[in-house]
Amino acid sequence: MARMNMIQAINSAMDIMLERDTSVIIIGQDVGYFGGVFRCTEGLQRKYGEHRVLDAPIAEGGIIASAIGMGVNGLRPVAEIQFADYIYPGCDQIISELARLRYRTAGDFFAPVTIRTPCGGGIRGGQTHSQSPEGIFTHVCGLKILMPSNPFDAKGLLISAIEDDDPVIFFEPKRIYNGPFDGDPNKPAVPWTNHPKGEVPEDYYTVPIGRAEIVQPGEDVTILCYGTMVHVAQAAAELTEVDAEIIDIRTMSPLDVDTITTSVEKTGRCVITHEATRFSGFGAELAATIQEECFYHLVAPILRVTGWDTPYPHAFEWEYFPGQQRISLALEKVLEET
Amino acid sequence: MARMNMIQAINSAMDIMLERDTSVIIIGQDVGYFGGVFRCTEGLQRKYGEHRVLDAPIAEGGIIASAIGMGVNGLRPVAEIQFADYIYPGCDQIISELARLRYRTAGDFFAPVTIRTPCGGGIRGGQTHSQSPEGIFTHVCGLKILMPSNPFDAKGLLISAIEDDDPVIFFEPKRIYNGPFDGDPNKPAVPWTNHPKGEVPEDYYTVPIGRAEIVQPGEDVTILCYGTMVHVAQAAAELTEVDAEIIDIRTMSPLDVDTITTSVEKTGRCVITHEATRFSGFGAELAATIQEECFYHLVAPILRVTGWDTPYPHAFEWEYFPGQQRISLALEKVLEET
Amino acid sequence: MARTPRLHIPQPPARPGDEPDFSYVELSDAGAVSRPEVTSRARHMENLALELVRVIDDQHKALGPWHPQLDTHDLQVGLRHMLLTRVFDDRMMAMQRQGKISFYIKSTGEEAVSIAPAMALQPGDMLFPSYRTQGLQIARGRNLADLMCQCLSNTNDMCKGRQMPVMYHWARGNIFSVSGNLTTQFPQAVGWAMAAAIKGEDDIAAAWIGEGSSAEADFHHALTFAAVYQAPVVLNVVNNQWAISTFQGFAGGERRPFAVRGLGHGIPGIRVDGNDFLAVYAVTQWAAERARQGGGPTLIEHVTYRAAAHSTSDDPSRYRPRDEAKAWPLGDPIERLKEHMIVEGSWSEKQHEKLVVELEEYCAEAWQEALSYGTMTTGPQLDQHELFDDVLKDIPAHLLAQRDELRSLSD
Amino acid sequence: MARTPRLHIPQPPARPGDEPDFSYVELSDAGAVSRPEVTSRARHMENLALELVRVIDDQHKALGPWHPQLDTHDLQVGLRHMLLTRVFDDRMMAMQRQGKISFYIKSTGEEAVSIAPAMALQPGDMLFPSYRTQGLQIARGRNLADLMCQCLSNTNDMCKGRQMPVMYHWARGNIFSVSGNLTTQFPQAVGWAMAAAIKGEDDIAAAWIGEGSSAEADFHHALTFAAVYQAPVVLNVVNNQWAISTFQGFAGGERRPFAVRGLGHGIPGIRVDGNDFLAVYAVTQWAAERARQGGGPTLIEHVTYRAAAHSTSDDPSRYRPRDEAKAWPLGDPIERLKEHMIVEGSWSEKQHEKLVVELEEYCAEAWQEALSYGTMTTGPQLDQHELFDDVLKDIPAHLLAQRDELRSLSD
Ligand SMILES: Cc1ncc(C[n+]2csc(CCOP(=O)(O)OP(=O)(O)O)c2C)c(N)n1
Ligand SMILES: Cc1ncc(C[n+]2csc(CCOP(=O)(O)OP(=O)(O)O)c2C)c(N)n1
Ligand SMILES: [Mg+2]
Ligand SMILES: [Mg+2]
Repeated sequence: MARMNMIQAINSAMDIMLERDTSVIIIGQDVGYFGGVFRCTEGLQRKYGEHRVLDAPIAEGGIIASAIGMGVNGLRPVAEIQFADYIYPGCDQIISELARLRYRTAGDFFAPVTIRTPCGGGIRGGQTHSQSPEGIFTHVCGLKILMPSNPFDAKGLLISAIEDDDPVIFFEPKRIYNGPFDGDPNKPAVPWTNHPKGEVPEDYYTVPIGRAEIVQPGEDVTILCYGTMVHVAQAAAELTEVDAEIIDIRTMSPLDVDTITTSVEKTGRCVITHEATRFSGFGAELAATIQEECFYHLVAPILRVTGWDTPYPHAFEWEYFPGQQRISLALEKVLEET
Repeated sequence: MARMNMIQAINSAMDIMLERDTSVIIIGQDVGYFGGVFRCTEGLQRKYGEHRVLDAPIAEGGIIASAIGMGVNGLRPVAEIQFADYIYPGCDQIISELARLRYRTAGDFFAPVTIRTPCGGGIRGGQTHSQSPEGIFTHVCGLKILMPSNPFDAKGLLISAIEDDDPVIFFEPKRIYNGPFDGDPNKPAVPWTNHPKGEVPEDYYTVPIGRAEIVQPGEDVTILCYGTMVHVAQAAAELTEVDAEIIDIRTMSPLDVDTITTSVEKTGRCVITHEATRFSGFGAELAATIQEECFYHLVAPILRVTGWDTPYPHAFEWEYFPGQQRISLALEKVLEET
Repeated sequence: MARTPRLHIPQPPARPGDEPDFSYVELSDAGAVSRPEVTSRARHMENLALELVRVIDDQHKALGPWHPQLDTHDLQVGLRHMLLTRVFDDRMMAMQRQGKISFYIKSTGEEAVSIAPAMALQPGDMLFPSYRTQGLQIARGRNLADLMCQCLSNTNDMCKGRQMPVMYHWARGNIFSVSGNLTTQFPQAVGWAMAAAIKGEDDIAAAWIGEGSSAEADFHHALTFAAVYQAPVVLNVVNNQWAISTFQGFAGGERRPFAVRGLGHGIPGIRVDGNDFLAVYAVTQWAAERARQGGGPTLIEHVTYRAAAHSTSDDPSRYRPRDEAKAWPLGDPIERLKEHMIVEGSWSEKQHEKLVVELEEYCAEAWQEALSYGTMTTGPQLDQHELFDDVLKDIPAHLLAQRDELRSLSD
Repeated sequence: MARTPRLHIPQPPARPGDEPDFSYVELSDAGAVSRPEVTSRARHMENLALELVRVIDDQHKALGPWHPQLDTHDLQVGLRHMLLTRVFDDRMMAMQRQGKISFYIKSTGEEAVSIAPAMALQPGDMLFPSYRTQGLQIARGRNLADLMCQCLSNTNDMCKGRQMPVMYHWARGNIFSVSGNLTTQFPQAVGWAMAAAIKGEDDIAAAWIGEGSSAEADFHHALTFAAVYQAPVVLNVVNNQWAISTFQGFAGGERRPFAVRGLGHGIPGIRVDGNDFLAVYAVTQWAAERARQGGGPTLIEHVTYRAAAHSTSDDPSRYRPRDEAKAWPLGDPIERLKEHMIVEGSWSEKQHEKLVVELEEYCAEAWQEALSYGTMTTGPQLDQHELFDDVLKDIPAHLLAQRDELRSLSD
């Protein structure tokens, strides 16, 4: 076992897959010689050559499109979109093409493309370097949508994604690249070193797509979260001393409904949290499904604690961020009801 | 009062606004000389000239971008995207620019662009002429999202949209352009002629953005719907002889939560229906909000009746379409519970 | 508005009621355009993007450096494929009018731009078609009934009823899936070609779009990626003068031919008479050879005319002169090849008539075969529950549940 | 992989440790390029896209047909603006390093490509900036403190704290908002220009992007719409050789200059020495005049060099030779204008030194003024509840509720 931060874990996943499978290639802006603006592909071009790790023109639509073409021709491309905020120029190729190819050809063609992209706020990136657009893509059938919350899952899930024959969007919560973050920006930064999920095997392993993880068992309330919010939720539960069952969704689509409903049936209460804006966000799907599946077990309304329905501002990112205080209040509120 | 179908009503709205306000212009593929593939802009170029009603290159991104530029320069562009399925190449300009301009400039710049686009299935259009992508755009703050269900609302809402200083996406359910459709494809087509909402004033009037309409009052269950589904829901309620309160959402964003919650608090039951796929669709936001706001009034889980989570198939569109039978079953199911 | 508008609005040469006018189409004489070595630098052959490569002259003779010197067999095959495409189109159009299929798109007058390239390319080359290139399928020997079954969404439909008519694909035949979303295939073809080059394979890719579609972002993505990585790909823009109701000026054709777009990226552009089978064959062969030798991409503009309506949903008499097709200066590709072959002595009117009859019969038989697999309303039917397959490779839990729900309804 | 890969991978001329090498940059002599009438047809001046318009020669003399013949006052203003831009950049960089602002982007070495055009255009012309064109603000007389306030997200920030540093806008000064999303402003500028033409107004639009950004779809949208409608717009591509870590070859610069992209659409392309203030001024003036006379768009490629890091988050020594800037064959725009003015007798080293001191003082004062409006952490603070304003024109109910919720938290 090694200690890795999330960047190293992601790098290791790609390294292993480039090694194991010569059809794996990496493409994206600045991913080659430079190793990526977040350094996730550092050293890979040197190791596997310029034909396996390709710097790309600044055209997200072209990157996705060419990855699709490569996928159809037997390669297994891992495309990096430099920030999730810049995925939109690729929307048509993702939604109309990548997600639909297998269906429209009744399985005769498919493109096993993995799209990696850093998401989320908390790095003073303002509205164009902080977005969490997963909710848009969870509404697109034909895609698998993932977001890990720690190095161990990041590596295992990314390997699964690369090996998967379905297209995957792999969102990387950049705020926790270097260490878990509990939502308090005034605390000193913590590295992954002492976190149990910072222990990462150096070799190949997978974390299965489509399975949520119970991060912490509990009896009184279920907290659903993913990415950075897993750590913030844990801190809020601790702060409020609530016996919360915290579930890291990990795969937003296809969703592990069973793990979620089993938990809510037990606790009868649920708080959902994500960084993305609330209105029509992924939390809505979680709430809608739970109220339908667990209606008779619920003793309080399901609450959502999310980014406000505004762009992510530069100056007030901590007022924007759904932090410990807001989660705590929601926990208290759902626990008030009897 | 005149009798109009939805195409005529939409045409009339643009005609009136072109006449009243010289800053209004129309731009889109085939909208000029030809009058649009669905004929919504018929006659407008002849009447207002080639500088007010512009045929455009086949580039949805360019259409939205140039409309933004025109909007910033004092015009009030109405852009047509020929099918909602083709809106994706415009996603970046819509999401990153149109929706964000006012916010990022603290109100110093804005672009009052209306995007009109036909959506929905039922015309044997297959997966690329049948989509209802409203759920994607309801998640984008800074946009207003509308879908009318009849000629009267179509005209009044479109005039409101054009006059609105915020960007609006105006979805036109093409299946009901020519007549209301109750979900039964085997019945002969019905024109708007005898429908009360087919009576449309020839002059200027508005239907306010942000207000749902109670299409039919009722006591036992609330049905939330919009576009084509309003008519299908009505037919299903009639079929099942359920005393349903049917609410036509009309404006998905910003949502008229009060009208909805008032109704559900009364009925205690709710069925939501839309043509779009279910997972992470707009119905999820409705269900999530209602369970939160009306938790103690609900006597049964809120059910969603939607398109399946697959692309819209060509051959089995009626098996795909959330028709009367499925809505009826949902009504029966929510009424079973006591 | 206070002042006079001064925005330029492109004007088509003629509208309904006007005399057709194709004086804007710049022509070259057959044989007049030079043929550079395939290894020449793009900047040394910019003339190719402006002139018009033509081989068959007004006297039906083939001449000049681009004459591909095909043997009689190949000419007969080419003619047969083009004719079959037309016969197929006519029958499918009739079937749509009879309500047997929901929709159709003809390629009438443009048969050469798919048949000739498909013949000039190698079987292992991957083709990325547009919706108006059914000729690619036919030239690669696709069973006609298979195409018809797709249009019928029947039990033998390769798309399992999921796509509108004409959205074919053929994995074994190396023909990619037609997309309803314009131009998406262009940069995908570049990606496919990049993969071939990465793998060190000799296969190349070729893709087709209409001139109207060249305005889409993906056109630019394709040119940029093809130029940057020197991808082995042949990019075809079929300039048939119309994009539904808008003439090619609305895609920027008023100012410069579409082939010139290539030059802006350092990609050779070739403007070819799209109704001259021999010319199209020759330029494709040239571009393919260039690509295979590592010379990178070529952009080919096929100058042709959309003689039919845009689709069965369209009525072109609303926006262009009814008899415009007749005035088209480059004639009809089938007629021109036929006349050439007759002049060369390798074909006769009689053979031609016989062939037409044979193909019509073949087509009629294929239709009967196709019908045996059912239509959307009669005969054997696809299993509706398969509509949940292939969204993902394995059907996820929520779709299994939805399938069960649908099943319970039909019970 | 079985066979040898044969995909072309663009190669920068030099990497860290290598000798800088700019032999790939094709130069023309100052004064050597002809200056066509602004009414000439695009196709009759394609040479402009390949050659390099230069006015100031190695002896610091200005010459040739593009010599804009500016008077001393204008030259001094231009020099001052460029110098102020540099002084401003240096101070803001220092402030970022001290943690006073979160981020910054310098334009060092590229000052001429914003200052000269801003001076050559009319005040009513609308400018669509990129993040590296702070010079536009300065040339139009923006209060420096206003720019600093934006970078500080303080109570006087025109963006109300919503944007990262450098994402300025200036409605009254007719400068549009900088977007974080590359290239989006290019087709927006075309739309703005289309509106001016529709309204019959004389104003034109101008927009700036980097060469790397030319790969984005919006570059193509801009060219297509500008060409089709002949929009009165000046489209500037600033080729500073680098896009973060990738050199211009990854945007297709290995093959053809970016100015040539215009020709593909029938738009005149001009390649200009971006470090030659006079040349940039002259070509902008030419393009603006052409646009104003109804001649439509011009694409200008400014050949320059990004002497600084991409941004404060970047470390260029990881991907290019440390001393590459020194080897740049077109020198420094400020030095070159200064030397020219000295040679012409309208400037002196002494004046220059004095000016630098004056501008540094001005800048220091402006910084103090800016600080009086607060920083993100000290002094007066923006009202956090304003974060709910301007999402829509009127705050909708759900945002009012969210604002209340935030209010209740801070209570
Ligand atoms: C992205 C997208 N936008 C719009 C359409 C609607 N549409 C279908 S065909 C067509 C015209 C295409 O013209 P052209 O590219 O010239 O091809 P042609 O029909 O002439 O073969 C349009 C606008 C579409 N299918 N996809
Ligand atoms: C749509 C989009 N994709 C990617 C980025 C990330 N990004 C910011 S600047 C940049 C490089 C741009 O290079 P260039 O256009 O040459 O401008 P320069 O920085 O050289 O001025 C990139 C890739 C972005 N901001 N927007
Ligand atoms: Mg066409
Ligand atoms: Mg650059």
